[in-house]
Amino acid sequence: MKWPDALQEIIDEFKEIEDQFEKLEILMDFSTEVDELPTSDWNDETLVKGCQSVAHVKIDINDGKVWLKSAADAKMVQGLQGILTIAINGNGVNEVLALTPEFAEEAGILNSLTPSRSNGFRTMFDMIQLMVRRSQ
Amino acid sequence: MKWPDALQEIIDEFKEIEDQFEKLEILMDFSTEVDELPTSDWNDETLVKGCQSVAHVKIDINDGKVWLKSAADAKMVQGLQGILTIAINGNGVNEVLALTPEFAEEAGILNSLTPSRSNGFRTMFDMIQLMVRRSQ
Amino acid sequence: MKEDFPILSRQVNGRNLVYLDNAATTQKPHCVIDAMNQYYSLSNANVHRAVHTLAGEATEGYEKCRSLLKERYNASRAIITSGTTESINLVAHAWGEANLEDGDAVILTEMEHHSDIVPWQMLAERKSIELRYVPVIDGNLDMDIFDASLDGAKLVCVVHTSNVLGVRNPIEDIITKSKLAGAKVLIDAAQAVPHEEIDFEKLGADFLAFSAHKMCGPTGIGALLVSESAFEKMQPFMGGGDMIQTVSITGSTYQVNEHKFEAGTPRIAEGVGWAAALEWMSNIDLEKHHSRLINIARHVKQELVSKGMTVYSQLGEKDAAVVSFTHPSIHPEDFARLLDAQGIAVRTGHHCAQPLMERLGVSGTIRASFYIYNDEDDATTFLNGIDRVLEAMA
Amino acid sequence: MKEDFPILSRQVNGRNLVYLDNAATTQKPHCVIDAMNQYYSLSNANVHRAVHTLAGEATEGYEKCRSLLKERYNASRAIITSGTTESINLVAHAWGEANLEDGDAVILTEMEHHSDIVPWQMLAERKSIELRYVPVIDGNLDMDIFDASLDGAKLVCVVHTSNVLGVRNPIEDIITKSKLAGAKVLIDAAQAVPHEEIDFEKLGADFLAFSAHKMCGPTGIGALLVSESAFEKMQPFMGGGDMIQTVSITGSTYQVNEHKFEAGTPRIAEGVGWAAALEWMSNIDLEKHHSRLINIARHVKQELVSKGMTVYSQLGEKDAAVVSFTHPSIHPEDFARLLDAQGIAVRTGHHCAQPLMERLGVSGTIRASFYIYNDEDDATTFLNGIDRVLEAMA
Ligand SMILES: Cc1ncc(COP(=O)(O)O)c(C=O)c1O
Ligand SMILES: Cc1ncc(COP(=O)(O)O)c(C=O)c1O
Repeated sequence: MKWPDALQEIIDEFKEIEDQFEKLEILMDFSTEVDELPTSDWNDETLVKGCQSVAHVKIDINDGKVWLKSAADAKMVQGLQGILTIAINGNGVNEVLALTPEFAEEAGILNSLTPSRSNGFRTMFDMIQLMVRRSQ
Repeated sequence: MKWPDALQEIIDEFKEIEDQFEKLEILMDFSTEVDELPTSDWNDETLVKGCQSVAHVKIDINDGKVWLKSAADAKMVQGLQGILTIAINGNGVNEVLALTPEFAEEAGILNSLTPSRSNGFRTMFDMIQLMVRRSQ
Repeated sequence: MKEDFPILSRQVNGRNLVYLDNAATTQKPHCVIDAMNQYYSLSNANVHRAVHTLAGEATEGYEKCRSLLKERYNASRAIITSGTTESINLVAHAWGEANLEDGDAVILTEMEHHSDIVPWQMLAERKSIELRYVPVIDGNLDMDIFDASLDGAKLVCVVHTSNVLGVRNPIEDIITKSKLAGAKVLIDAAQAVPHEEIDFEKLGADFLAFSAHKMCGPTGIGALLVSESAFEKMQPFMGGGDMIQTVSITGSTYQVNEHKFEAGTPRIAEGVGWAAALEWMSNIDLEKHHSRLINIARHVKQELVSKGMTVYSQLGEKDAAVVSFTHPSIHPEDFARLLDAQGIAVRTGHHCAQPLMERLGVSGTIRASFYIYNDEDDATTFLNGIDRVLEAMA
Repeated sequence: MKEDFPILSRQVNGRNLVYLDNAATTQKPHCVIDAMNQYYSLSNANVHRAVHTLAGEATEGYEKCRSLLKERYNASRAIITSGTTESINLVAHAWGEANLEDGDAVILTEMEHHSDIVPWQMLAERKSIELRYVPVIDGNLDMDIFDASLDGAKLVCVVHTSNVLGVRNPIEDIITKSKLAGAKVLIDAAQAVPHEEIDFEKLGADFLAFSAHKMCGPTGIGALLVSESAFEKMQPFMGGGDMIQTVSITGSTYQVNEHKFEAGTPRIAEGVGWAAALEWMSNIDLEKHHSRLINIARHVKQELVSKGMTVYSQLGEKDAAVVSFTHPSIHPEDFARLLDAQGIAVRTGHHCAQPLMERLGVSGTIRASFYIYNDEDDATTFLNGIDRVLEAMA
């Protein structure tokens, strides 16, 4: 699969790292990329169910461009949200809907997460795309 | 363990046979040694419970000597009863109470039977000794 | 095929094992044994909740079993249980308690295995439920009586393929009629899944129960496939870890998926082993084996009859290769023991189907059941073994 | 010791595995893996009813597990189940349904595993039974409230050793007082049997539940030990093959021994594997390991505290070597994942004990649990791993 350039760059960055600990450190670094969803905006609709830690996501569409706001209590989940923010923010609806969660596997991030967590990630990913589809 | 002579002879006879089929044939031959308990004497007290096939045993004590009457529908069980008849009939109470069911293992008969069946044999054996103890 | 199964090169009483007790349990190919071995040697951990690598691998291994089941049988819900028996008890408790009411009727058949009778008798004691048994005539279900029993029935429980006679019941017909009458349908497929491909969605039944150990998988694990409409109506059965969402001293909330019915640490290694068996079986052409085996069974039946035996199996086109018979005078257990002395494993007794025995007018039968690794040589050895028994007992 | 366990020579994320998730499940020695391997390769058959050689061997292998359990724990009744969770559900159904009445009280504790809470909540929904929870103060049961709760209680359910805190409860005292008050006692011994010798007769409890997988045995199997007086009062739970004496369409009669509660094809290979584990453990001096491990755990606790962690385990003389802790700011899952990246397996979360979590005022902890094959080197690797995490997150 061909990924958007920004995402491809991230994937390549992860692929270069061998040590798992360092990989996770880099993942956590992406948490700074998150456009924070303030707790006042948290609700049942924004809550990612099936995730082991608390995570929330919300989508805004402006002029056909998608913007992700998110929050999580675990740093690694924030990191995943940060990567999603880069992959999504400012892109068109169709580009966002063309994304698939497999990029995390290709980067070797999902491999390092357990199925229940990766299910959490998939759930989060699916939720975002559903939100985009619904807001159209 | 030292067995009564008659029993020891039987054990030795079995030990000489290698082929399992022949062993079972010999076992069935002992069915002719059974002193038949007529069906009219069958009741809940004589029934061997836990045996997969129908089997009945009854004890008579005359002048301190024990006599076994028995019946079964399966030929192999009759064979076991036949051996018990030889080991028991005409012997004193104490001799009968001194017997243990292990002789069947030593003869390689129990080995050829499944645990549930050997349990049936043990049950039958224990029942007989209990009957002897009670009739004293 | 035989070389895939380590046990089949074993000697019993000095002879090569001829294993004809497949309706009781089947043997396991190397790959199944190795998969469990490997699981315990490399990935053993508890599943679902932990984040460490082993736990991830264990969870993947266990959940793979579920995905393979759903895929193979085209089912949207696969609850993993300890076997057919627990699967049926699960229906009686999780669905029966919540959806059957005093006065409702449940249809069973005289051909059922005890595992598909006793749970309903027990439920009938807890609630006043009427149990209607469809009789067996000439080795088949009496479909006229079945039709007549449907009125007022809320659930129909029927064995797909009999473990005693091998008869394959007209379950498509039964399901269609039951649905028309508004009854849910439970299929006991313990003997079916080893012998034919099943499309659960297409069949249209509500519950399908089976065991891994009868289809080359490990002991201690089985499944219950459930239709969405029935799944929605099921209440939790056993309580514990993994089936809850939250627990507090004021009450608990439950998982919404299959985990709701899988309380406690699940059968992890067993799931891994069954997954290996399912993958192995996906390369087996069951239909081809079926026609091969039914021909062997028919030949065996013919020979047994000519040797003076009474054979109870009809061995119709779609029936499983199960040959149940008795001898006019030789006790079944003597018979089986004399076969065992020749390395031949068959079963005797009531086969956990006493009502059927009663109908057949016997206390037990001798049963030779053939499976995919059995061949004509096995049949020949078996028939020669029979001859030796007949000679010895003459 | 480590060389007995094949998995312990495995690498995880490029490091030697340090397995500290033993309270979730323990690893298996070679002999256990081999025993199951051998069973499937040489003796696999269904148990109890058949007369052929394999069936005899399979039955012996399975029933040997029961005899070893009775011997090791000095119990006259050992029912084989799929694990602690099923054992407790069995008590709730087989004993609870028949012996508890509307208005009766059952005592639980806040320290219970969900498996010893949810079955009782479910029973309480079927009947109006009052559940009384003994609170936890400073990591121990509030025995004053326990004493005060006894009046009118028919059953006391208490965890022997906590899977979260490692605390070993005063169960002798609890049993004595409960008996005096006329209540039956169920002990959740899932975490106890791996750590100390238990004499069931001497303890005087009525039910003792545990799982094989937490004591070097296979998944999918466990046991319930039962006193004679309680056994007599138990009604069948699941129905099916092997638990009946006779079945007819007018009703059924049941086995009188443990088989009454073991419906369907049992966990045969699992029984064989567990028997091997029990034999292996009979050569292990649990007491010696216990004092070794509690010292390691105390050292670890001290270090964790000095590194700024909050440790919830008291680690008293008889407690299990379970160290539960949190960091003031690092999320437990991040912590566990960064340890896993270094090959160290620990657990995080609520450990299926949410009421206890609530009492401790946390949503979850990180738990390092040590077992007989762990040594000081493992503790050192773990502590170094912690340092690396703290540095990275600083
Ligand atoms: C104290 C305690 N009770 C019960 C259980 C449940 O055991 P299982 O999941 O093996 O049924 C566990 C383990 O998870 C436990 O630690
Ligand atoms: C038709 C049928 N139903 C149910 C069962 C019970 O299966 P299990 O003992 O694996 O629970 C069997 C096998 O014994 C069977 O043949």
